[in-house]
Amino acid sequence: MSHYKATKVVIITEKLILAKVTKLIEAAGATGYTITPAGGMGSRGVRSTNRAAVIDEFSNVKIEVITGDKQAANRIADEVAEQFFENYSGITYLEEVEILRPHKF
Amino acid sequence: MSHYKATKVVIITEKLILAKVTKLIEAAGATGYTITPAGGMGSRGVRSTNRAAVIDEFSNVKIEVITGDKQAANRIADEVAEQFFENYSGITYLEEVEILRPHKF
Amino acid sequence: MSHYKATKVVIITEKLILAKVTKLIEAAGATGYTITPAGGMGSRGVRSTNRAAVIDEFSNVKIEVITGDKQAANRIADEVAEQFFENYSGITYLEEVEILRPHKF
Amino acid sequence: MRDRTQGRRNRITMDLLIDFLSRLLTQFQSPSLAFLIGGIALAAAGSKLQIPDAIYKFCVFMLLMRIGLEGGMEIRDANLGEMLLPAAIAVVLGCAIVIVGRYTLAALPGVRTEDGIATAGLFGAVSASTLAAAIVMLEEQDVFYEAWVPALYPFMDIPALIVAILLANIHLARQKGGERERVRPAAIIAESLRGSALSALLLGLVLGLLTRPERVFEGFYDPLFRGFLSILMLTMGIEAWNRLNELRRVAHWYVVYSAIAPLAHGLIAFGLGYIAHVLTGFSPGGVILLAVIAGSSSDISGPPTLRAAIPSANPSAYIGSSTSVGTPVAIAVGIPLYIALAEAVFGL
Amino acid sequence: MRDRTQGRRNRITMDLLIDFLSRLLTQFQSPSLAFLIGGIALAAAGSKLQIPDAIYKFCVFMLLMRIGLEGGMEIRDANLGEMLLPAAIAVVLGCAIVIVGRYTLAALPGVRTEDGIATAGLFGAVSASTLAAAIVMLEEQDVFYEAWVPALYPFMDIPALIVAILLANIHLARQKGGERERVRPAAIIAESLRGSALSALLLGLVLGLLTRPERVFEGFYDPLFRGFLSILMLTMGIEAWNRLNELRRVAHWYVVYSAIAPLAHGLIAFGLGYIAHVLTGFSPGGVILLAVIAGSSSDISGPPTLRAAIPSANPSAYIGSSTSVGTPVAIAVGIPLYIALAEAVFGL
Amino acid sequence: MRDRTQGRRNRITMDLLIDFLSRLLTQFQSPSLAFLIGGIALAAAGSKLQIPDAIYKFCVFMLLMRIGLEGGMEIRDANLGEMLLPAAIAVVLGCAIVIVGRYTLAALPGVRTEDGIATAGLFGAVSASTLAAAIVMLEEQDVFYEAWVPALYPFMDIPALIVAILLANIHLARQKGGERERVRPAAIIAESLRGSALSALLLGLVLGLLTRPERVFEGFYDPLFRGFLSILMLTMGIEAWNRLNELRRVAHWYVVYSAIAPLAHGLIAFGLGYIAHVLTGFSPGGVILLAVIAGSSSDISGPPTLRAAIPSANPSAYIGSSTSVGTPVAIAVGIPLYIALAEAVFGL
Ligand SMILES: Nc1ncnc2c1ncn2[C@@H]1O[C@H](COP(=O)(O)O)[C@@H](O)[C@H]1O
Ligand SMILES: Nc1ncnc2c1ncn2[C@@H]1O[C@H](COP(=O)(O)O)[C@@H](O)[C@H]1O
Ligand SMILES: Nc1ncnc2c1ncn2[C@@H]1O[C@H](COP(=O)(O)O)[C@@H](O)[C@H]1O
Ligand code: NA
Ligand code: NA
Ligand code: NA
Repeated sequence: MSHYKATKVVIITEKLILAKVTKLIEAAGATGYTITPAGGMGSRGVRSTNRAAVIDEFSNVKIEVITGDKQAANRIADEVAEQFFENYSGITYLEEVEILRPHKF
Repeated sequence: MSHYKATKVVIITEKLILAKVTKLIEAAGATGYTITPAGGMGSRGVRSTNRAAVIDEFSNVKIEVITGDKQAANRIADEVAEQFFENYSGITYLEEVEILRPHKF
Repeated sequence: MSHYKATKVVIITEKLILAKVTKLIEAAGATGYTITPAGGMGSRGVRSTNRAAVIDEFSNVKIEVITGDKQAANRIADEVAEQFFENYSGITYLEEVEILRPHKF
Repeated sequence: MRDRTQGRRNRITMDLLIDFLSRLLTQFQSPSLAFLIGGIALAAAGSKLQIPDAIYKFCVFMLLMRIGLEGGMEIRDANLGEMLLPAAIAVVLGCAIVIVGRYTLAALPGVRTEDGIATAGLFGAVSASTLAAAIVMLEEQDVFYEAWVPALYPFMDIPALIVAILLANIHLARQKGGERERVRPAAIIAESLRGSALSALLLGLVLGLLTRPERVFEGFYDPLFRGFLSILMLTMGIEAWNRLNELRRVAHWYVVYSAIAPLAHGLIAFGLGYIAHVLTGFSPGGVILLAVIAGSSSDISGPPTLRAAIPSANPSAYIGSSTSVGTPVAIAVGIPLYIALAEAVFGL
Repeated sequence: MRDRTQGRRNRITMDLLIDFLSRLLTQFQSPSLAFLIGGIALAAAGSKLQIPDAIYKFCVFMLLMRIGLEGGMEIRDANLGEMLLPAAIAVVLGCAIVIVGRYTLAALPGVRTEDGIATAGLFGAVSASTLAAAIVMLEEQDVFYEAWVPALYPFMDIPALIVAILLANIHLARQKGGERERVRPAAIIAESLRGSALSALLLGLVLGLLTRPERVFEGFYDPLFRGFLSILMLTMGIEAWNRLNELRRVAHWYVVYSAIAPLAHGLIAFGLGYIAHVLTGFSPGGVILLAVIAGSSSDISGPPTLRAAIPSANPSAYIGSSTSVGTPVAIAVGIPLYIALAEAVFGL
Repeated sequence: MRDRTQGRRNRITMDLLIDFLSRLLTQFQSPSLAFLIGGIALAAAGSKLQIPDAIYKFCVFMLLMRIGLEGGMEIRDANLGEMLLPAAIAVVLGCAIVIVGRYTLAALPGVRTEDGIATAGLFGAVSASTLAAAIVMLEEQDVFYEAWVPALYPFMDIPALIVAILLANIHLARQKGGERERVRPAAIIAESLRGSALSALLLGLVLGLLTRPERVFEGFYDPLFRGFLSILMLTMGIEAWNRLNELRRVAHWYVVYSAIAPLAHGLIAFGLGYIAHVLTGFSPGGVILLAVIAGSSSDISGPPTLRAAIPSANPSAYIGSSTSVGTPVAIAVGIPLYIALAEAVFGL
């Protein structure tokens, strides 16, 4: 199979705003996304997984979106940062990936 | 330490076929793989983590394989897609990474 | 927004030494890190997630550190490998990423 | 003269019906049903209440271990010869439900044959949660049943899954015009028994049979049974609602089938059980449980087995059918129906 | 003459005080408090003991379902007219606590107004774990209260959150000089009721009211109540300590407010409850629970609601205040205080 | 004449042996053993049944909290002077087992010295699940033991781990020819006490001693003890099998050591306990528990401690030995053996 370049947008942020972020992603035209539970440390302190999350919504999630459209990728990253990262903790970055079936993304 | 180029194959698919996929990976000569739990959205709908997974085997896993052999990486990605993604939901893609100890991979 | 190159260090190792590894990361000047639970297979055998982890500390974690300073990234990867991977199971590798707000990393 | 007889008959039928309906109505006060419906209502209202995955799995384990332990302890001095006929009925029913279901579904518009086969397979197989709910409702009303009846579960579950996989392979082979894949029933049986549900049930049976778990049974598994069932019912209710939108993507006929099939299967099983009652003295409680087992559709262990064995079948179709419609109907309508029927027929 | 009267009065006051203090002291033997303090001590000592997340969530579910079920079952033949005055007091208190708290906090040095509003919001809202602890302590001492009292919870919780969000929007609009965002109370109410805590409580209420869950209540939810509460108290203690260092990043005045506010709110509620006692015969146990509800600060459902609705407020400030200081004070000092007070006032 | 005495002696020995064996046999009906063996069998058969991690952790917490609470409540009016001699025996045994084990293992072919030291360390340390299983079996047979006996746990566990780490450092220093790293026993003691197992036990002890947890103990921790133990036994059985293949990678001598050592340690401890019985009236039940503690090998908290402190030791060797062979032998053979022995010796 021949391979194609695509972009992966990674967003690590509070679980609390997961629904809003995925809505933004879908609106940007992405065909899908993958979510993994995450903890971490950043400018806003430590977020743990695992132990009794008395306030569950404050732990992190990592959201990954793969898209063949570099513009869309940039847009997602920019918009998420703009809309959410003033008030919620989070980071976003982009990676280059190679995909097999371009019609899927 | 000097660093070497290697390839990471990422496979996101149903937990149900995890054993089959890892067998394929081992058969391709990879020295290891890493698995993380995942949820997501794609062409076959939403797969959640966390909430009572009445049918546990249908949630997603993310499998990452690092190998110094680009051919093997391509082979793994192609074979997984061919063998499984007609009937099971899943995606696969490749990334370039830099490793430290080439003998490990 | 304009984007900047940065480096992501990925460390996959035993949960048991998580605290030591994050200390090393902070000492290297990184501004944060992200942790995800992981299982896997490598030269030291299979590590499972999920099922009753009678000895919890032996399951894996994946630690990701993004930094704009390539030197620091190399240092983290090298030091983790040197200090821990003789006796503990683990791998480390680097990826290139594109970030939006360079002051954050 | 004929008219009067007719009239009297009508009146008797009428009385029976009213009696039956009033019995049916009281059945609906059971908290098991209430928790199931509560779960559906919560999910429908968009509630964020979730039962953690570990707790759900623990509930299933507790219920099956408890059913198994009790069965094992009481089987010790049971006459297992009595089990033969009901077990045979279970096997036959499991196979027949799948075969009839396969052709019924395939004949409906908009149903792909593979999807129909897999759906029929789940309705032939058995739901542990439905069985547990029935056991609690029988105990609430002190209805006796032979201790080995819950052990009929695998006798219907496994044959149904095997037949479904077999039918799927025949169909796919015909479609591709090639040779059909070998189905190895032994492998499917082993795989089924290794599933978490049947493993727990069988472990309980063996421990109950061979060891003396009376104290841990009476102090732990038995008293917590009812409570964990309520939590399981809640979870099944939430799940039923959440899976509903999968059904929206497939033909409406699945909904029709899933609403009718559980009751049809249950009533047929009731009839066969009645015959066993007449022939071998199978208890009324046993007849009810046999109907429940037949009327239930697998929601825990069946789906992954079929997904692995019939990969081309669309899981949205069969899981949606079983979890969102089949199970609620089997629990909320089926169980009260069979109990009320038994009250009318056997005069419990 | 005046001196003697004065002296006698002093002596009586003295006696009452000693009596009160000794009653207060015996309250501290309650295992609920002990588990809370044990959790704090363990976390402070760096213990790795953790209650798994699934178990913690299950504890909360069990407690609220149990409280709801009992309320529902007993409300069946309650005179709900009696509930009107206490419910009105709850609403008023919920709003007043937030408004007073907002201006008090905003007046303190180093407190950003948004952060103060959110903090006052949590102290106006209600903590399910504190309520459960109080219920167990009342039962331990056989203090009667009307079955609907725990159902006052949402009557104070929801108005408090709405007022906090409203005040925040007014403040932010004024700051930006622009128009203020519309607050839709209906949406906030719906959102609150959908939260996992209120969902469980309401589901329990409805099931208790409409079905017959007596057996599952008496065999499962009720006997396990006390035990799961002990585990929840342990978790809250661990959490209180772990959140303490968030408080280190914000002004010290939060600690002062969080230590005083629960008792002030509780005592005011006690007074209002006393008036209801005189006017409508509100029970002494009800007065205590009203005080507990008012004195508690939300630690499960309030924080995410405020984080979503007042994103610019710093969660370290309000969560630290509520979880690390407010809840321990409300449980360890507040509950014993109100019980001892009721003993003195009502002569329980 | 000599022959007849000899014959009579033989006959008496024979009688005792038969008596002993028949007692041993009845011990095997205990459900605790059955669940352990059931877990091994399930895992060996490839069953997918798994106890969720959160439930497993909760079981461990419940058991240790229950053991601690009971100990704490009964210690209140115990004569702790009596504890001195058994505690001293525990410390000495913990150290001696590790030292003897280290040289025994290092002398076996194919065993790396570090690995041998770590293995001996685990066998010197204590298994909470084994202890809990023994407590249930003693209660089943109404065998009395002093309430403080379970509190001997840390007196054997901690010294054993310290000695193992010490021996490892001496060995590694010698190997590298350099200076040996300082071992700080205080740090290791603190680290051990902070582990989740000992934390729960100690918290229970303190709460039992200082507060009045009778009701939560009798209504929750105590009645659920037996049930949660059965689930823990199942988990340990599954784990034992799953870890077996780690043993395949290391020398076979580990298996031999792990099968013999638990019984040898248990019998020596039984002997020392017997001396304490004669000297200070240490109860027969206490002697049994002391033997169980000595015969058990750590499977929860010991491994991470050693992995962190002796990083160069191969965990496959020591965890495989302890979890896959040591614990099953200690529970399935050891406990019945010591009880039967006590019946023979003390005529229980
Ligand atoms: N330099 C970094 N490398 C990797 N992850 C980071 C980094 N900085 C922040 N994060 C992740 O992003 C989350 C939010 O960051 P912050 O908004 O800075 O608190 C943290 O909890 C981490 O999971
Ligand atoms: N564009 C995408 N970006 C990231 N992950 C995706 C994307 N599409 C699909 N996935 C992941 O792959 C899984 C299967 O995809 P599908 O087969 O399209 O349903 C989804 O559940 C997602 O976890
Ligand atoms: N080739 C590989 N690709 C991806 N992950 C790996 C690979 N090798 C090792 N790992 C991960 O690193 C962990 C430790 O590896 P090891 O030290 O080789 O046992 C494994 O459990 C895997 O999670
Ligand atoms: Na069926
Ligand atoms: Na309040
Ligand atoms: Na030992």
